[in-house]
Amino acid sequence: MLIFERSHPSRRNAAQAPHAMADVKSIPAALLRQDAPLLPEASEMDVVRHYTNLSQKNFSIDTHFYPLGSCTMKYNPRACNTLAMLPNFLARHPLAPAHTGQGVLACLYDLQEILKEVTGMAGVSLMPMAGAQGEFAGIAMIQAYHASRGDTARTEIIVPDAAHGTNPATAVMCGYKVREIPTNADGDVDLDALRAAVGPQTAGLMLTNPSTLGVFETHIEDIKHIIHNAGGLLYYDGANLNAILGKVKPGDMGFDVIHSNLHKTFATPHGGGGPGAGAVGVAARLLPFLPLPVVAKSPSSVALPSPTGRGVGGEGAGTESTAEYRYLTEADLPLSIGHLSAFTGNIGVLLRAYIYAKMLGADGMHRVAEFATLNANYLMAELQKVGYRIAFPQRRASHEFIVSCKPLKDATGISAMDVAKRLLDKGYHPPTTYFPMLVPECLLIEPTETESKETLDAFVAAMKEIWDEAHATPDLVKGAPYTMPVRRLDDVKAARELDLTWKVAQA
Amino acid sequence: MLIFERSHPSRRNAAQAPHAMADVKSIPAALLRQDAPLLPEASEMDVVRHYTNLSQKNFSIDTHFYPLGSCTMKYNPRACNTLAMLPNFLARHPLAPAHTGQGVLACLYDLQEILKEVTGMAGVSLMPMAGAQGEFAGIAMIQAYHASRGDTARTEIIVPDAAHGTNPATAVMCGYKVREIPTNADGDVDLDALRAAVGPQTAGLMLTNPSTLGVFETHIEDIKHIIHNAGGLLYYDGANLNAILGKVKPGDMGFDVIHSNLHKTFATPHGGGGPGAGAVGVAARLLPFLPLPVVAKSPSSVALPSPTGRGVGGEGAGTESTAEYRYLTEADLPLSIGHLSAFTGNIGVLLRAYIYAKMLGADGMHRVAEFATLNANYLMAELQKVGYRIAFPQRRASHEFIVSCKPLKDATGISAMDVAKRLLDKGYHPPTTYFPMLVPECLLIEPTETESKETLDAFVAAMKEIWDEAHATPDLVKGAPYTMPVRRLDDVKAARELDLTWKVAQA
Amino acid sequence: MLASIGVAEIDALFDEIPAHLKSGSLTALGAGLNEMQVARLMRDCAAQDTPLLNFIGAGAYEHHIPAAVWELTTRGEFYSAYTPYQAEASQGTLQVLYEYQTMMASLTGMDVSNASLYDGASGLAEAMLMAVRAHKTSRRILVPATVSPFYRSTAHSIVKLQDIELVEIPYDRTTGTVDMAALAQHAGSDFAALVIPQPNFFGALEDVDALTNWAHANGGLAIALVNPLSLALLKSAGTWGDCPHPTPLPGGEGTNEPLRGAKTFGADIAVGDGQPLGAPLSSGGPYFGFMCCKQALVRQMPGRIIGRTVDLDGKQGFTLTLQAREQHIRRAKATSNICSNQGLMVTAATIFMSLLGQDGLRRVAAASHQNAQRLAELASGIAGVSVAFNAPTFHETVLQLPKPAAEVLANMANTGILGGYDLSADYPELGNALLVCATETKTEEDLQQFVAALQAAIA
Amino acid sequence: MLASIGVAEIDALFDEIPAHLKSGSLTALGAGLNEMQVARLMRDCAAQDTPLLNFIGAGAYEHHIPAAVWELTTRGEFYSAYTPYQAEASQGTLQVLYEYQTMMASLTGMDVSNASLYDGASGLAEAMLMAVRAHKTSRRILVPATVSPFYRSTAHSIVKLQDIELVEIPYDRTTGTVDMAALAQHAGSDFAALVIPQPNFFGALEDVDALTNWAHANGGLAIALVNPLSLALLKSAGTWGDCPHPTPLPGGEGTNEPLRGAKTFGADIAVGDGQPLGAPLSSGGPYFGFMCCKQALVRQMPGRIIGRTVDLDGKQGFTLTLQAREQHIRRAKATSNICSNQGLMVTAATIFMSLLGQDGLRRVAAASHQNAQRLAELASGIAGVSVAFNAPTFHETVLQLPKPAAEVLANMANTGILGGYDLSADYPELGNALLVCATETKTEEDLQQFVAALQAAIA
Ligand SMILES: Cc1ncc(COP(=O)(O)O)c(C=O)c1O
Ligand SMILES: Cc1ncc(COP(=O)(O)O)c(C=O)c1O
Repeated sequence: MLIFERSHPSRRNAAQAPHAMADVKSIPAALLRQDAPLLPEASEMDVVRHYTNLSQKNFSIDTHFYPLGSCTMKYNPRACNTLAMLPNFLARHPLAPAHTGQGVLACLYDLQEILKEVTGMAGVSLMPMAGAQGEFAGIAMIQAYHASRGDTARTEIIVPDAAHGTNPATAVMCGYKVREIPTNADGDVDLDALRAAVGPQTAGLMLTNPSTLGVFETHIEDIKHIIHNAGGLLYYDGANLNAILGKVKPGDMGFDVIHSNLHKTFATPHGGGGPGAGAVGVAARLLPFLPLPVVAKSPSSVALPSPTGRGVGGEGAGTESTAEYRYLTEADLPLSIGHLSAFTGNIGVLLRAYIYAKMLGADGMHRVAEFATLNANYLMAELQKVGYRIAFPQRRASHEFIVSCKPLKDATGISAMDVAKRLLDKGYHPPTTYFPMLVPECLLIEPTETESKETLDAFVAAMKEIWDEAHATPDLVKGAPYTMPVRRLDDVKAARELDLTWKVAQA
Repeated sequence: MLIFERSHPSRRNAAQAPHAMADVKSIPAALLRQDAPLLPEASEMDVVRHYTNLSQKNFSIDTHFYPLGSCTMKYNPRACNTLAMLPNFLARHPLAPAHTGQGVLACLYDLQEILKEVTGMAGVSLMPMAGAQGEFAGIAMIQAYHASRGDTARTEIIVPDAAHGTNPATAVMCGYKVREIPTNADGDVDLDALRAAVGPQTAGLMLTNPSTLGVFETHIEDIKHIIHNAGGLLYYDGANLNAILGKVKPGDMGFDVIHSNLHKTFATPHGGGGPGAGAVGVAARLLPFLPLPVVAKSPSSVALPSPTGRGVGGEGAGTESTAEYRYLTEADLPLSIGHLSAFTGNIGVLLRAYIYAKMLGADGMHRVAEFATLNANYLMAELQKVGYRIAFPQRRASHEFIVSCKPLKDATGISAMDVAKRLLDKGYHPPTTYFPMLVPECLLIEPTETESKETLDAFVAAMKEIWDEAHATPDLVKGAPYTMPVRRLDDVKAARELDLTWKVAQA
Repeated sequence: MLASIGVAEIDALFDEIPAHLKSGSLTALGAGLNEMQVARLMRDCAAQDTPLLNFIGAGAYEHHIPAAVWELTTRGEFYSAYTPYQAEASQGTLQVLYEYQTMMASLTGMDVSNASLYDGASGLAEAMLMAVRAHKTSRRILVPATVSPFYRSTAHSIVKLQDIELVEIPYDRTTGTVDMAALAQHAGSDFAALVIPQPNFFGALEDVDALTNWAHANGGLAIALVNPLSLALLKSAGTWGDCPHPTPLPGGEGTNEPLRGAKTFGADIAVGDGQPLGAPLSSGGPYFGFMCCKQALVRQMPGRIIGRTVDLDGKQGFTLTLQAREQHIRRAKATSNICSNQGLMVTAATIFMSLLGQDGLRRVAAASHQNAQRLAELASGIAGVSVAFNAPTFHETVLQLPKPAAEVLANMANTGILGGYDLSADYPELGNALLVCATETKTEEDLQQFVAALQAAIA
Repeated sequence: MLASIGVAEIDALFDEIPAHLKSGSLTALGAGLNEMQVARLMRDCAAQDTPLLNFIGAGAYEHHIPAAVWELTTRGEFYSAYTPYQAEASQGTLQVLYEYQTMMASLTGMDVSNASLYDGASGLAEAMLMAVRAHKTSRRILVPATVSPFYRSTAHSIVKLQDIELVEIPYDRTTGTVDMAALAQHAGSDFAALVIPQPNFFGALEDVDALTNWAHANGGLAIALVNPLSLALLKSAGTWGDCPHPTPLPGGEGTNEPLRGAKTFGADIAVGDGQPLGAPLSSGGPYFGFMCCKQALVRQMPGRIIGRTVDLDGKQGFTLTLQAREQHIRRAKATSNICSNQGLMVTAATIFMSLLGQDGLRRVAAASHQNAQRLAELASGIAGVSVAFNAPTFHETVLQLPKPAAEVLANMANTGILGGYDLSADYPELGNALLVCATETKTEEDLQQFVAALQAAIA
């Protein structure tokens, strides 16, 4: 039942609005709305009941094991949420002067420093609002860098075929052409193809390492040389740093720019789709191009011109700032690629990431990498014992690994999707299905470091049951799920007969 | 699965304790514990998952219609919780000086004033921690009153047979004998029996009005005269004021003392069993006996001796109080029945009640009574149409009313309990069953004012389905529920083979 | 576990990383804090940021947020779920989003809505890109100077790399709205869209009908940039203007079908920031961008879209749809690179709108408007202070001051008041101009306090 | 709806109330506030109550509460459910309570636990009533002066009406613990129970073995009054003493069965306040009382008890059990009048204990102890300040000051510190005595701040 169907004409929730209707006569009638918008007319109780009951229809980390590859569905300590929502943090206006926000700015500054250390980069901007926007910022900086040197012939970004879809899409949004290169049988970039692809038109390469195939790109240094020698820059899609936190730094691998999904590695929850934060880190040569604003501490190594009073981040001129922390603006970074949001990105998400990082500390970061890797390799070994085909059995798993259901499908007709749906009935969120596309019938499995061996073993047992069912009673598996609020949905109908909004007439 | 079964030896949740184990050498070994207590060894995630999943096994107001008679399961605005949990309210120590708590004390004072107005009493103490403790306070004040006048022969409290079990139990806890009197066919107190029962041994009468039979005691004034003429005092069990808020005041009916369950009428949630608050109000002659502490405002009509510095409520002597609000202590009220808790009762519950009362205001209180009564009478009328036998069809329902399933049981074998269990399958929490005991096979139904007509109609439809099932397929009803986490439980086994704690050996 | 894997120690699992690349310890990081320590750290930080009485709007608005909104939104089942890729295990999130789409489409008067973009400013950039895709022949967008400077600079950062030109349209110094004469000069020129802000950055109400008609008459799309809360009161973007679109809209299917309420008038795309619908100010985010459009443009829309369909048993259910527009399917040819959006904020907004309902949203908008009117009235009673423009406004207005706004603001801040947003850097031509806002959260006493502080500050 | 009922107007539904009794309007109440207004009111109130750095304990202890505790506890399904009378619809609450009973029984070393009482002080009163019921022949309870004066006065208010006499046992001025010689004078006298506080009100550790043995040897029950958090470290009440109880315990069944771990030693009843297990200080409540006892006494126990059983299909489930002890069944003959208890606080405590686990609880207790030791050490370094007693302590201690404690405290409060609890009213014989507490929440810096403020205050 939709909230609109719980609505009753002219029912009012008096507690949530001024008791008296204010006068709007000063607005000309021609500018006023004539019809009433379709919003629910329900009591607070009806609304609370509706959304409480709806929430129970979700699988989530707080309720289920959720080994969704490339998504790092690890547990987010509740303190991150509670403390990021302290009333003073929530109440502050983005344009309030810096001296009224030294607490939050100190946290952001410190988070920048932490990310610099973890990634081995020279500077960080926290502003991008998700991974894809971090990619945008990164590629835009590469563009600005080449442009600032008058190097305008570089029109291509190279992207391995295993890359996340955001990579090629981002390159295009930044005005580049995308050149795809293949992956070899070990899951590494095909170096010959890469050598053939580079040239004076190469602006850069976008790489995920460990890759979306769940393996560490062993020839990373060769790749770096090939790209740098061609005059291109190296972009690191660090959406997921879980497997390498404290183990190896992208900066040390030679990357020029990196984005990191704080909503994955730094455990800010995914909220059913977002918000996230895609902080970008850069090597020294890209510092001038960082997206705005960046938090500075004074006295600071960056030479700070006096505040400008302009918009976001400026301390109002006149209140000559004695604030320790402030935002750098266009005046400080005139070559910046600019602002990516009206104000200052997803501050609330950044606070959650900061709290998480402070709780981890140096040791905790190491532990994240170790347990994420241990869990993935253990699960890989155990699933292989059950009979599942591992895509790259000769490799170590990083934080994730791929099972191909191709052999299973050939033998039983049961596809990766069938396995996924059947897992729902067993109380598990399925792994990522059909990504990366180059492995047929694939399941990308990422247990994360926060799951216990007991949970992994129970998951293996469920996968074993499904394996057996696939051979004994394949129709049972094909019909799954049976225990969810709905059975398999008709996606074709959804796309063909678009029904994107509820209409009163249907009531 | 129990949390203990999710436990893994020596797993630690490092975030929740000091990283280093402190030195306890200064405690002699003989005083130290040798064995480890049986507490879970689980990660935060496991704990969060466990209790999130457990919570989903409950019916609650936030998820279901819950017409549990005498319990007033109405909706509690979420703001009451959020605002009562503002960090400063939570952080204050009970023994902190009054000047550090003027905010919370002002709220409590104001709540006392509101309750005085609503109940029509001369004074209020908020201290009792639930209805039963409010009753204790009330009867103890009656005892203290008689004692203060040297009137020591009064050894009996009269209680109607329809009374809530806490009434006779309370009288006994206060050292009284209980004399029960019957109810007449209209659900009112049998006046002749009452006249016969009173005498010089009568300390008082405990009355619920509207009674637990869901009707307003029409002879309330006769009752008052009978009791007062016998030298007894009149106690009002105002656990539930919903039906009379703003309509009639217990003080005007002649009651000498009343308790009110703020966790019912004033919508602080029941929390799966508590905490509650059972504020007591008294007529002028009982003022000196109020339980401690009471909040005073200065300048105040009550003559305030200078603060004593004693325990709870005393402003430390020396900090000569300039605070506007403070607690009255033994020094102020030497005849008080004393403290009923170590500190100051369930302050957090009181804040919730206060916020709720402020949101209602005078108008809102009237609306509560009107809609609670309207909903109850409507539901009564509709269920009667379905065929259910109403216990007192000749009477108005107050906030609640009684259905007797006796005729249904005679016709079909389906008991009140069967109806209740079948309602679970239909998504409704059942009404109170088998209370009050004097109506056979009863269902005490209290829809409350926060439910909509749509919900009531849907409930009637479910009751109609059960009515039909009872006649067509009684075994179906007898086997209910089918859709809950468990089916009917073996209560006899539970009591015979007591299993009150989990033991490791069972694992 | 190591035995099962066949290694002796965890370190072995990292043996594919070239040894010389391995990092040592993370020296700049301290030891991990336990929750108690981090709680104290954060409480101490928060304690430094005691909020002042706020009269700044400028794109982020202080509204009362019902307690239930965030109590429900942060339930683990919403908060810790991923994007609803597995529909059967995500019906909660998916239904919320479908309800959200319905509410937003209705508020804006458009046919369809996506499930959110990052924020209003980046959403405006996406709308521009979408307009260019739909228009096909032009890469120029007309952008009035009355559009928020923050939005203009953000949109510029994003669209410039695709060679899209933003042409600034000046405003009328008397009304504070688009200079129609200046706009008229672009008649006949090739442009993909005109951005129409309502209310505009000055809080002034544009003649949206005339602007929409003008855009359509001149072959461009109309992009409405709206405050969603204001739409409880103001004409919805879908009903702006009355001029039929000159050519059948590009974008493929649907243009010739008799759509439900198919509109031959109205803005083509409506975007804005959803912050007023339940997102706390939070120093700037997270908020969310919303985007609605006409049915004919739906396949050009970026971002996720939820559709209603049926399951194997014919039972209603919800699912992500039109995914072929998105990067994870279409990759380089996607409508945008957006992947994660601002889902949780949308959950909050949906609950917010449900709790307020049509009537509540309208009352909040009206009370905000009335408070701002009253503030302007009181302030302009002060000698030397006047209202800068004469167009009708919604909940925000520009005051002319006798002194630099920065000075006045610093002074007011000392008495605990955030007096507004100083326009001097963005609109130097306005001299000492201050943008002030009062929402329903302000009492008469608050307004008086503002006025007293302003008076003192300019004395 | 009125038509269905058959009345013309709502007022008719109140026609059974005598007209002259009907009230008019509630004049003392103002108009209702909307949520925004009440939120502002409450925030303003809360803003007045900024907490100081707290060193008061005296029965309510500041501990870190993991964020997850209250985020989970206030989930609607826990928060807005009633007492689990309908077991099938309350398995969540019931299982939590069963887990709670298990944890508390284990912490206290007792066989069984109830599902809570109101608070520690009223719980002590219930324990006294229970002891009197069990003992049958005596209505006297021996209560050391080292038991919290708040508890003694509350217990007195409650039990006195049933003619129960509380006999005060003095303390030893050197150790700050029960004066064993004074106690010995009651040997052979008729008493139902001896209350044994551990730690006692002074923070001092009693010789619980000797006291338990003495009580049992002299025919009384031993009521342990304990801080549950301290039990992670300290000997559990169930293992106190080694003297078998002199006579088979009264209370009916079970005494002769070979109970699991049946104890012939140990306290008979353990009570206390559960506040340290996850309840915020909250100016005094809500907290919760816990009560555990030996198996043989279970039918004498007041309050709700949850049992594990099976359903029709043999599946494990939980239900309220032994309800025949309770007022809603037994009425005047019930073990107590208690009905609502402190369920939600128990939910919080269960989650709290689960999050900390055995190791965490022990660490918190140990850190609290160490901080208090350090505080005493630092404070007694100040000239004129000394530690009052020489018994070992747990996380709280008494300081002797050279000036009245009230003066010192007022002074310290001015520098933002709540310096402790002034003992002069309750224990005038101690002169200028101050009870100070430091839990794991205090850093070395906090302790230094305390010491500096104390030094300044007595200078
Ligand atoms: C490897 C990789 N890159 C980029 C992204 C995009 O991140 P976001 O969804 O935050 O935009 C993701 C997340 O889905 C990812 O897994
Ligand atoms: C009529 C009546 N009296 C007294 C009580 C006892 O209140 P409490 O449970 O708060 O002790 C109740 C609640 O169950 C009740 O309904």
